[in-house]
Amino acid sequence: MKKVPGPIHGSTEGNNVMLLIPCPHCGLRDQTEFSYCGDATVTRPATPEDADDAAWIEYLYMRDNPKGPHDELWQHVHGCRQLLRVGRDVTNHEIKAEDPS
Amino acid sequence: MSLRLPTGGRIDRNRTLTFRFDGRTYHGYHGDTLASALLANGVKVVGRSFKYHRPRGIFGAGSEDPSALVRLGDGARAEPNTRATQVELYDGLVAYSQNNWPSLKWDISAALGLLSRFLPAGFYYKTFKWPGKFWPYYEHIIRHMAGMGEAPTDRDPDRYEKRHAHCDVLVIGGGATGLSAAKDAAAEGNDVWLVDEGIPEAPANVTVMARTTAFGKYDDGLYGLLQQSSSDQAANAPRQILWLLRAKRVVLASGAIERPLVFANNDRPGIMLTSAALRYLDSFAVRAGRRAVIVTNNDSAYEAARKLIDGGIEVAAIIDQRHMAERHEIAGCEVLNNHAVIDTAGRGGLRHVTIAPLDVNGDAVPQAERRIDCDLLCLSGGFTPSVHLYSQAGGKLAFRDDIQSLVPDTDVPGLEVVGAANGDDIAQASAAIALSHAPGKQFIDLQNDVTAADVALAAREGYRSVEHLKRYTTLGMGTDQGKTANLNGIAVLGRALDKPMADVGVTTYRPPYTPVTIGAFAGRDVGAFLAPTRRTPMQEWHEDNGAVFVPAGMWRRPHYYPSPGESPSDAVSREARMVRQGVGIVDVSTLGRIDLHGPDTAEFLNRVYINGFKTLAIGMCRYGVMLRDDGMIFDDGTVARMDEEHYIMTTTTANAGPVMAHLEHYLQVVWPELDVHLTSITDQWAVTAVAGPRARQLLENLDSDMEFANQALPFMGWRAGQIGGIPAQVYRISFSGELAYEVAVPAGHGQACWEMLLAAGKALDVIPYGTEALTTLRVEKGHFVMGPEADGRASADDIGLSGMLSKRKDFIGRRSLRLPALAPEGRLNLVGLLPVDGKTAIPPGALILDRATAAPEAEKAGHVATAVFSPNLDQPIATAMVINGRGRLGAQLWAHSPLDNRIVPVEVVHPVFIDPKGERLRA
Amino acid sequence: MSRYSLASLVRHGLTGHRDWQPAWRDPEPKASYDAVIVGGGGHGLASAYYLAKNHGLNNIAVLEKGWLGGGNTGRNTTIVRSNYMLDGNAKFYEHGMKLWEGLSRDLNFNVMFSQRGVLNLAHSKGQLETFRRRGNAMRLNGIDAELLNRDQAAAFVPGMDVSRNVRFPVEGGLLQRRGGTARHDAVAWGYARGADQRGVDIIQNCEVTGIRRDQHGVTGLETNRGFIGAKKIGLAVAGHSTQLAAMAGVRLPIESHVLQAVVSEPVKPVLDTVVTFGAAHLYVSQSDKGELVMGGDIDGYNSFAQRGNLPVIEHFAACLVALFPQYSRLRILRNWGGIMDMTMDGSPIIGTTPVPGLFLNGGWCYGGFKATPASGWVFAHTIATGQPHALNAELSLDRFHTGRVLDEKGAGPYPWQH
Amino acid sequence: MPDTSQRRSALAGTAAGDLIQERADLWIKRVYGDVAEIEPPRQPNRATANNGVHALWVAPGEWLLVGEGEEIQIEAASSDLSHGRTVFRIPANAARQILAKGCPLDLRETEFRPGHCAQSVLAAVTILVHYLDDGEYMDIHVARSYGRFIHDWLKDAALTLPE
Repeated sequence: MKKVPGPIHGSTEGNNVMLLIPCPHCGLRDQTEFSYCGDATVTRPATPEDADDAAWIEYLYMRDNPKGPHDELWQHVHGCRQLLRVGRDVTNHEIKAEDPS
Repeated sequence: MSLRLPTGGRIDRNRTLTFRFDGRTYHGYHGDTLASALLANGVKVVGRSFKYHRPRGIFGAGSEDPSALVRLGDGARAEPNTRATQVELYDGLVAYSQNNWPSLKWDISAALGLLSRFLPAGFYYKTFKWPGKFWPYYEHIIRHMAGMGEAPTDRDPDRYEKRHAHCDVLVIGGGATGLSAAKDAAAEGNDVWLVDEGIPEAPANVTVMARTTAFGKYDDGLYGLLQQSSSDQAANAPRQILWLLRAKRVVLASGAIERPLVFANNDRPGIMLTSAALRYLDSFAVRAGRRAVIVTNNDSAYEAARKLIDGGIEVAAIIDQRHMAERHEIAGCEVLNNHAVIDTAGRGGLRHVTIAPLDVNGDAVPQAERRIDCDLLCLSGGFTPSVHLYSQAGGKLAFRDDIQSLVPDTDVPGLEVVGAANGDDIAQASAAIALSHAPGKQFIDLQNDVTAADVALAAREGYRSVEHLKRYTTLGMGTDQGKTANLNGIAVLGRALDKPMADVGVTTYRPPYTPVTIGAFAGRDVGAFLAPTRRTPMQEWHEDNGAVFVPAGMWRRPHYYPSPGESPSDAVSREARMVRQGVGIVDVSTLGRIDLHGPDTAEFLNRVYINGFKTLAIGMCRYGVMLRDDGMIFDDGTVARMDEEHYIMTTTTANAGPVMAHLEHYLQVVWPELDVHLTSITDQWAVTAVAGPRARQLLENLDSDMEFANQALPFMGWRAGQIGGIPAQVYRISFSGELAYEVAVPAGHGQACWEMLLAAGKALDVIPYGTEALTTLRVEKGHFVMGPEADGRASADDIGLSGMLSKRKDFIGRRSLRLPALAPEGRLNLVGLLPVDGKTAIPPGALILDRATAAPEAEKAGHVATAVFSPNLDQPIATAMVINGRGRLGAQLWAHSPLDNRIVPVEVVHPVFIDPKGERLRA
Repeated sequence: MSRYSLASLVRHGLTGHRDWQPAWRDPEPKASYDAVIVGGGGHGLASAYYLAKNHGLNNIAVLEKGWLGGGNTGRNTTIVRSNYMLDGNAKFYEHGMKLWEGLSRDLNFNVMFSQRGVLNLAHSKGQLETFRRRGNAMRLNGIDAELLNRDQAAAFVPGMDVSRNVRFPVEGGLLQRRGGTARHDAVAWGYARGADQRGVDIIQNCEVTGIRRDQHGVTGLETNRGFIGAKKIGLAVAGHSTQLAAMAGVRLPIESHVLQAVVSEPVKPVLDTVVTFGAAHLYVSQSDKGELVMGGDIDGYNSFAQRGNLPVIEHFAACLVALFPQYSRLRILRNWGGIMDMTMDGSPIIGTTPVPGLFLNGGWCYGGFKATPASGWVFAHTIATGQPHALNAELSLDRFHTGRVLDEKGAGPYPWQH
Repeated sequence: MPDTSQRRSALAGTAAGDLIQERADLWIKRVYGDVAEIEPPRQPNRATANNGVHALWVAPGEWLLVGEGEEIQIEAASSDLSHGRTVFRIPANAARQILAKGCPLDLRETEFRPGHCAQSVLAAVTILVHYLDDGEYMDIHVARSYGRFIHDWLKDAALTLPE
């Protein structure tokens, strides 16, 4: 027989609320106020003309697509219209608040 | 109402209600459910089963009931597959049984039962394959046999609403455990919500949501709740409300659902869960039968038996499947250990059960079987915690052998599972028994008619994962989502595979917990509210003046303005001709407009467009084209320099939003060092284009302080002033290729300005024109637009804009131009097409081949982008994207439109049909 | 192994169905195989089937981390169509359509392929013209297509609201009559049974944890059931292609996104075709069991969670009620999510990789289920010969290195917009 | 000649409701950078009022100035939006109930108080909600082209009030 679990005590720290998207300006807001803008780790070559084809293709098309924590950009389109970097675990959609910098 | 007790229950005996079921009239009380009222009236059979059309009755008392599905209501308010156990009775209620013809009692399809030995689980995968062309006929029959109720055929007349809400603590389940959790949380000063499918007690300082199901747990602490209206709510009240509740903390006190036991013919009307029989007694003062037998595998049956007896139901026997040293004693009731029910009998209602002792292997001893007369058989197979929402929230389950159930095993932040839902205070139970040699069908899933034999067959054939079992047999896939079936399915599969239940696995719990009305999900996003509609400042004028509209994103733009008796094509031709010959005005307020402020604006524009913007002077405009970084054209428009650090950009109508987001992305993420502020000012301005050789004359007729002569306002210049007392900006830009101006005024003056323009042009025969004439004019002029020509796969060079590509600066997308795929050879070029005979219309959307027949060796040369009739050239013309098109000017090709059997020989020509030197627009 | 037929069904019926054999064996993995397919979904099983059937390979295995068909094969909305515009896609999907048309008989397993038509509705003149171009391209590729006007669309889909005074009036649509639906699970089971009969080892509960390679190419796979040698490895794990390819050091132009699907309660037949709402993305059909099956756009952000969010479902419902106001009182019974390999151009990838012996079948976006037979067919060819089939030549991974992408929608390298 | 002395409302020609009033007389300006003439709120989701001019935080370093009567002149760069918006004034209690039917903001009195403002979405349209200092009304701003749609939507949502 497997263990008989006792009562489960969820955190009372408001963890669920932390799963809303934290706009560094406007606060925790519903996902419907935002639009997704892709992988935040993708960096556009500073001087594209100096990038070779491989580097440019890497920027345009290749993605890490990690299964786990994912650094991504969201835009608060129905709010302050700022783009924000969000750390989100794509296996369960949990969001870690980001520094507004 | 002989089955109704004279007292008791939570019903209002002063309010008698009349209702009809299958055409017969019955009475019940306020506070009844349809199920309790039917039981009180002695109605046992309420429907026919999905596959074998067996008579089915009321089995449960709430959302767990698998079989008491009826159609509620008539006509537009008909509601199929409604669980009678969850319908609050109201006066005038009308309900019908389902899945039978011609009647519930005499159902022809019940004859399928005779064939059932040839229709095991998944039989359709093994047959109906040959001959292939017969499959549609077989399938037609299968489809008509399947389905449950009938969908309504009329528009739903009711209103649904959605509400957003927020709270500190959400308690799901209004039983004793939930109530106490709610009271505690409220005492701590929290904003507490308590939801229950029924009507729970209402503690102080708690928002109580009765008739409400928490059906789903979504991201971000979002819970979906479905609230049913009560039967005596106001007429304009929504039928259902879908609450989108964000809770900081959730207490799941959803209780546990009783399990049936598995034996032959365990589906007859009169067989029900013990908890349901008790519920009918307690809440509705209804005896579910007169003489009951209880069959059990746990101790909860004995307390239940006492309650049934107290309620006036004779309990003939308790059949306990367990092998126990000592027997419980209940006065007036035979108690048998180590016995099982092995069969039941009774058409249209239970008459007796057959029981037998079990041998050491757990098999029945047939020689010792005997009958017990009864009209009610109560099943007491243990309790299954309702862990759906916990599981949806990502909680993992563990199997607990003592109660033969899955219980929460891991922490889910913010979610606490309490009471029976957590497996607490549930009587120990043994597994469900399916007797291997029983003659009749032993049902596991009463709704989908899945039997123990089906489960064994699936296991035998290799469908051994629980997910395979579910999909192969359809176990648990009915509208009850297998609330009473799933655990027994696992038990029987475990037995077939000789595996402990804990190792069999579990299927995923998916939302919704109980079915949720599609209308409730749609809420008020119906009719005109399906999507927003945008209106220009002149919309009312267009409506009042007979415009025919065409959707353009969220806008509805005037397509053309037909004169009385005029055909659409005649109207368009007239409008396009009048613009070239005289003057016309068109509402272009839908174009995106963005204010750009800041010291780095010129530099920013220079990086955004393919052409240079640093030399743009104050008072002038410039046309620009933007690429995506993959080198494809993204948008085009004009930019006007208003001041040292102030510019106004226009975008296409469709791309106004995406362009704004694109600019914001580059400013904030890629070039944060640039100091530029963006504001959408689309809505601030009403813009009218005035085009045609008489455009200047028209403007000069206005009461204005501006000068419009060529020197005062040259091509691509702009000026600010006033028109008739309205502040205005006039831009000399042209989309039609004619002398043209765009007149912009603050939106609140848009209609006034439009009317002034019409008045000023009256003597010049000015006309309003729509987007179709606009298209005709721009095709005549060889202008591309986003969509037909620049379809997201076209480069600047493809469109013939390579001359605009600045060589002196970098810009978005430039690097991609060096990729092999963007080398000019073999790409589609924008060209014009003329029909070789000068008159045959070029089919829109045609493909272009290099020969008249679509032979396999024919080379595909491209496609027609936009085809119009040019009233000014008096012949059909088109733009097209043709492979190496600029090198094929003068060549003959064929436009093929197999959709309408047309093949038109066409000549490839330069795309500018009118005024290639641009003299008209500079005039 | 007995064949499935009406006769065998009756015969077994008379003996209580006690003698049916398992549809596939449950073998222990061998030490090595000539080729190993990773992924026991429709694509992987079909690839194994055609490797055995068309190319005579039988020392091959399919490794499945969970249960057969448990990924997108069992999660899609079962629609089959070949209404693609660009040649690189159209010819490939049309080859698949032809395979579908004979699949039940080829597999001796009824996959319930039902050509009840796929109708894409248009709500504006511009949209109709876009459909014209697609329809003409289809016809010139030998694919059936018809352009319906409003009245014809109304006649084809009785009960659909084609009135003028609605937010998005129906103007017409593009119909592919040969399109339709199939029973998704049966496709996996049928291919599994067919492959097993031809000697393929189908190994469930076998998770790949690493891909071993030497200087010449791949040598085998690390799994939770030990090392399995393989001369050739084919990945058919859409949803997780990035993760598997990364084990061999290959980076892909793919993001994983969640696509939701919804079914209603079963009702008697009301909808006899597949309809897509053109003003927003919704497709709906009715299964043989009676459920309305709906899907639409992806949720729009990277996800491996196999579940989606409420706004998308609300949107599906609103679109459905717009098209069929009478379905408003029906109820949604279940909803779930599948993980899509969304490529940067919206088209799939089937072909070789930079690693010798490693082949990739992925990037299916919305197109995976319908492609199952064609995908297996050409992937088997590619693995067996080391070269792509003519039908998947344009679906190479290499196209992203030249920029020669196959962007059906013209949306650019933004997978969530495809 | 048409009347050019007055701004034409986006709601012209539609029936006005009692509960939902349009504020057609406001001037609105989006300003960037330091606004010396007025002390704008530094905190997001806040509005200040000085001499009848409200300054609403809308983005980092950007504010919306909203006033009645004479427009104040400012040095900083700005974009005039007076004609670009439709503004509805609704009694706060009704606004809370109506907005809950389509807007995800937490507008509970404990969370959203007089002097607060927030940008969000209502029926797929961007809105700005401003809880006026007096505590009696909320102003709801939408882009003018959506004015009629949102007006219809709000009126429809108000049909089932009070509850």
